[in-house]
Amino acid sequence: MPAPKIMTLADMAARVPDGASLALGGSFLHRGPFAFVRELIRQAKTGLEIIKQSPGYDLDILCRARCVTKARAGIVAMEGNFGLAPWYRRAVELQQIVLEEHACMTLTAGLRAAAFGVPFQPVGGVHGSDLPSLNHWASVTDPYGSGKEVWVIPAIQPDIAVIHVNEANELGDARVYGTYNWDRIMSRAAKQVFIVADTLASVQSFKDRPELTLIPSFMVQAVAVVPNGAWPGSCWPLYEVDYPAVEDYMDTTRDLGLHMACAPERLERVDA
Amino acid sequence: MPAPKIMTLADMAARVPDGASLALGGSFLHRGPFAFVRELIRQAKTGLEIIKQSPGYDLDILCRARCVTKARAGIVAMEGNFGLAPWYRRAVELQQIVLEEHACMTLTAGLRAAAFGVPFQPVGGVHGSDLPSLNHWASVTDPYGSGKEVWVIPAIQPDIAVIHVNEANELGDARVYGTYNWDRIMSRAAKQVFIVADTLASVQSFKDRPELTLIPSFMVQAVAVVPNGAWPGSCWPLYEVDYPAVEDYMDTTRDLGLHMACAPERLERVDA
Amino acid sequence: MPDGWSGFSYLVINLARFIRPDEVTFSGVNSTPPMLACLLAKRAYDFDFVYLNVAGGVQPTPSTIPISSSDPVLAEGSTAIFANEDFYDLCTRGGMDLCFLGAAQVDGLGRTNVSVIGDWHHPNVRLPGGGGGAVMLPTARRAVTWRTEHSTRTMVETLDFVTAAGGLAGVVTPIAVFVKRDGRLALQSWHPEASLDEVRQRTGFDFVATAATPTPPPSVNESAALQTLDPEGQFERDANIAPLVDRCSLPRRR
Amino acid sequence: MPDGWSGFSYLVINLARFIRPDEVTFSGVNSTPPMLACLLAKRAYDFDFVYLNVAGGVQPTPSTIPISSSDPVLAEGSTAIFANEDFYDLCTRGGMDLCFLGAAQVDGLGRTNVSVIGDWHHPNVRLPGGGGGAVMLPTARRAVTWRTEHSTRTMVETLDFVTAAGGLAGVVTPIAVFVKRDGRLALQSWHPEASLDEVRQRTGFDFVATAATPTPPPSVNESAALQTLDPEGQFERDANIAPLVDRCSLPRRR
Repeated sequence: MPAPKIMTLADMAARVPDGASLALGGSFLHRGPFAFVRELIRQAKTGLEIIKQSPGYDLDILCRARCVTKARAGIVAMEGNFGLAPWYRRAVELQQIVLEEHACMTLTAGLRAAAFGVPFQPVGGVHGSDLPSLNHWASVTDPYGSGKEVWVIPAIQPDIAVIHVNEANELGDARVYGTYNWDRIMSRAAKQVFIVADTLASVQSFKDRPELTLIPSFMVQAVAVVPNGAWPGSCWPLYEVDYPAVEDYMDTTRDLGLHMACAPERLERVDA
Repeated sequence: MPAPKIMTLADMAARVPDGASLALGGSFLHRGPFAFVRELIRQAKTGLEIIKQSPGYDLDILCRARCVTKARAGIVAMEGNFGLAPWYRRAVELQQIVLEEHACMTLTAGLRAAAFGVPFQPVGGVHGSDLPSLNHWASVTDPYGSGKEVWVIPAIQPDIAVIHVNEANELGDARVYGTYNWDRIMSRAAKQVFIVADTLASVQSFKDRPELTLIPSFMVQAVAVVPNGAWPGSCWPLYEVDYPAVEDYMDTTRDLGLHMACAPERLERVDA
Repeated sequence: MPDGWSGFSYLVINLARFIRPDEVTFSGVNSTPPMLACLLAKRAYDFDFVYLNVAGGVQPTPSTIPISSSDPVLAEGSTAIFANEDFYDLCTRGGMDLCFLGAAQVDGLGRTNVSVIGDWHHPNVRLPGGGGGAVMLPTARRAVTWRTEHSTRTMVETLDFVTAAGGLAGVVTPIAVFVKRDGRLALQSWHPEASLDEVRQRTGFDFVATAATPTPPPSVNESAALQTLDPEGQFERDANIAPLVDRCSLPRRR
Repeated sequence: MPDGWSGFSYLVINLARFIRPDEVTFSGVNSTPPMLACLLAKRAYDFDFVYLNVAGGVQPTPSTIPISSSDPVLAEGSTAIFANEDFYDLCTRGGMDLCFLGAAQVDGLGRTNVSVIGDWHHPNVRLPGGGGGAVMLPTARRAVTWRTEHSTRTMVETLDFVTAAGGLAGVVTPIAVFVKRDGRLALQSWHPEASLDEVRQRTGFDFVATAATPTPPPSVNESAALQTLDPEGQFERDANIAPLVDRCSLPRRR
């Protein structure tokens, strides 16, 4: 029988080597694996590469704690009314991190190439943008004679996709309510998948409605159950964004430790 | 307000012009739009192109009634213990129809190209097969220097995808229980989507669990409610394959009209 | 704003006026004004359209109006979840009629920069990045952008970086509505309390203003709909649009 | 088949023996013997493996054993539905350890024809087509095929058409098990009631038989598992495998 996949958040984060590339699920302040990201900081990881179409708090706090050296992203902001992600912005401006700037869908095309097992993936649009020359992307003329020229994106295979989900079971199956953002393609592109679940649900509940399962257990290497683990972001329909907490985080005069001390995963328990 | 989408099966089939290309949902004897296909026969359509990774009864009966002139398919069989699809086989051997032979995934790659809005789609594998030369497929060398050569499939955009689903609502949203086979990508690739639903469900039931919706209403042009419409195939979990009926169909000495006369859509009513 | 415009109402309502009957219309991340515009159009106009949003919403009926334009509440009441790959693919294959996309700078060709102020490799300001822009701007049937600041640093002759180019059909600012005509942005109308001259002064690129007129005032339905979306004026305060009369810092144009 | 093999049990059980612990294993359409092999392995062997099938099943526990190997009942008891695009992508990206794929003809290089007998453009017999073959055979880590008829018209020197080529790891017939070795099919073992000579006579391509032995008999667990899957012998009757002793029509080999 395979080894149990349910573990503590600390054990899950311990499986991330320095220098790993991580695809992070969710979008902006919504359903991000934020407890996991804070645990990376507690474990003082370095040299991480973050892959996410629309990171915000997660990439920003990792920049703040100097855990990141590279980001591949389409749009980075705190959103809500918070505007730019300050520590990320600073890290790029000071060249503390290397940015590979994408459109959300070019990053997705790279993930698709990895998920589909092909070296590159054509993507619609991009024409007229400075991004291809910036990233040395190639274009291919339609070999079927339409005359169309299409940009192709090289495969992007993250080492680990880390997805915060509403519910997982003890086998590792995972499901999400509301939009799954880009999590599906991330889970298919990455070499490994780690699941942070707000709630542990029964295996039977997954058998009752298997169509709702976003990520089947056989693709999942590790599961941690962390209630409220997307804090200070939302996890629909369980909880909304904690805007005062984000405001505190954004206060550049306030020590990061004060923010970290409020995090719900400090109360973590494994519900298995 | 948009026009009501719910209509009779006859009205739906009447919207199919002779010569149209149709992607048909389901696989072999399972959840195929078989009532719809029989209605095409009743309306004596001609020149149809059938696009389906694994057709069987649907393509076979259309060949039997001489409605088809082209098929693009990966594998064609009756399945179960019935083996080859006899009228399809005969139509190919007598060159009554043009076959574009695919692997299931090369056909899917063509549908992906259409769904993604790109002129071609790379596909894994295919190396060493005679299919590329047969179909004049092109290969592209990875422009990113891996040395990999990948086959690319031109876009395949059906005029209409016709999908038999478990449940639709009056707006046109549709959902499937169990596997959706290739129906998702068919619905995204085609210019129009027609839904044949075994059951009409409430709009509220879709709002209660929107994650289960396979095809959102705004993509759907027509809905017909046809209980048991996948007969003589299955529609999980509602009913199984009617093997005696398939056996009768396979009896080459038996008139097709006898089979058609047993079809459940002759009892059709609109449950709206 | 009983009869006239505020900068905020001007922006939101004129974005809404780009929405057409039966079209598929999309609002994305970091896009509060278009989110409000789409929700307003649903309330103010007597036609239906398909409203999709980045939260996976398909014809949603959200119970609250969120601060974040990607908040999952924006899918509430939907009969389907249309997640990110799905709405992007819809756009690239030509099924998105109207797409609202953000910009930091817009040039006279209707191209946008959301990437950087200064040199990309040595940025003065690293901006968020274009998100959907580079893919959606050229592939949506029409794309519309907006700026809460109308100035020669936002409406520019030369972009610091071309994040996205292609299909821009319109731009709305707190004082003007531009549309694409013959490959360049042309003034369609201006805030009636501003002037054509002010729009020219505050715009860094040349534009034609043939047939441009003062923007028709908000209708009763438009004003009422905005009132229901922002009863306390919180969105208007958060948008923090500079008062129209504050022209002290206006640069003289060339 | 208390202690020995029937052609049917030989086929199913020797397919099952290709399954390894913890591997991801797939059975597809039109594939009753591998479907039975996967279900048998779950019952007969004391290791776990991930069983995926074309009905979207992921570790299913079907309440009945269907006639059709793509019947949705094969997803019953699954905790997820892994539909067609998903399992094909899994295969092309290298995540499918073992894939069972059908064939009408197999050549000595382990290539398969499922397309046609005769010329493709002027067929004597139009066959079903390869389905997954051309994509899965070269991309699965290992692929295994089977034939219910072992003859010089199914195990051929020259295919009428190459439907799929690449990663074939093994072939099982009612009388023999071949594995790929040094780029060609080699005999691994033969039905103990047949003989190496019979296998050679009934095979159209040359093969090495170094170290080949009579196939070890079915274990108690294997036989018991097959019995639970086919208690009435219906699948065995449907498979209609010619009795081993019927050699009257055997062609002499070259």
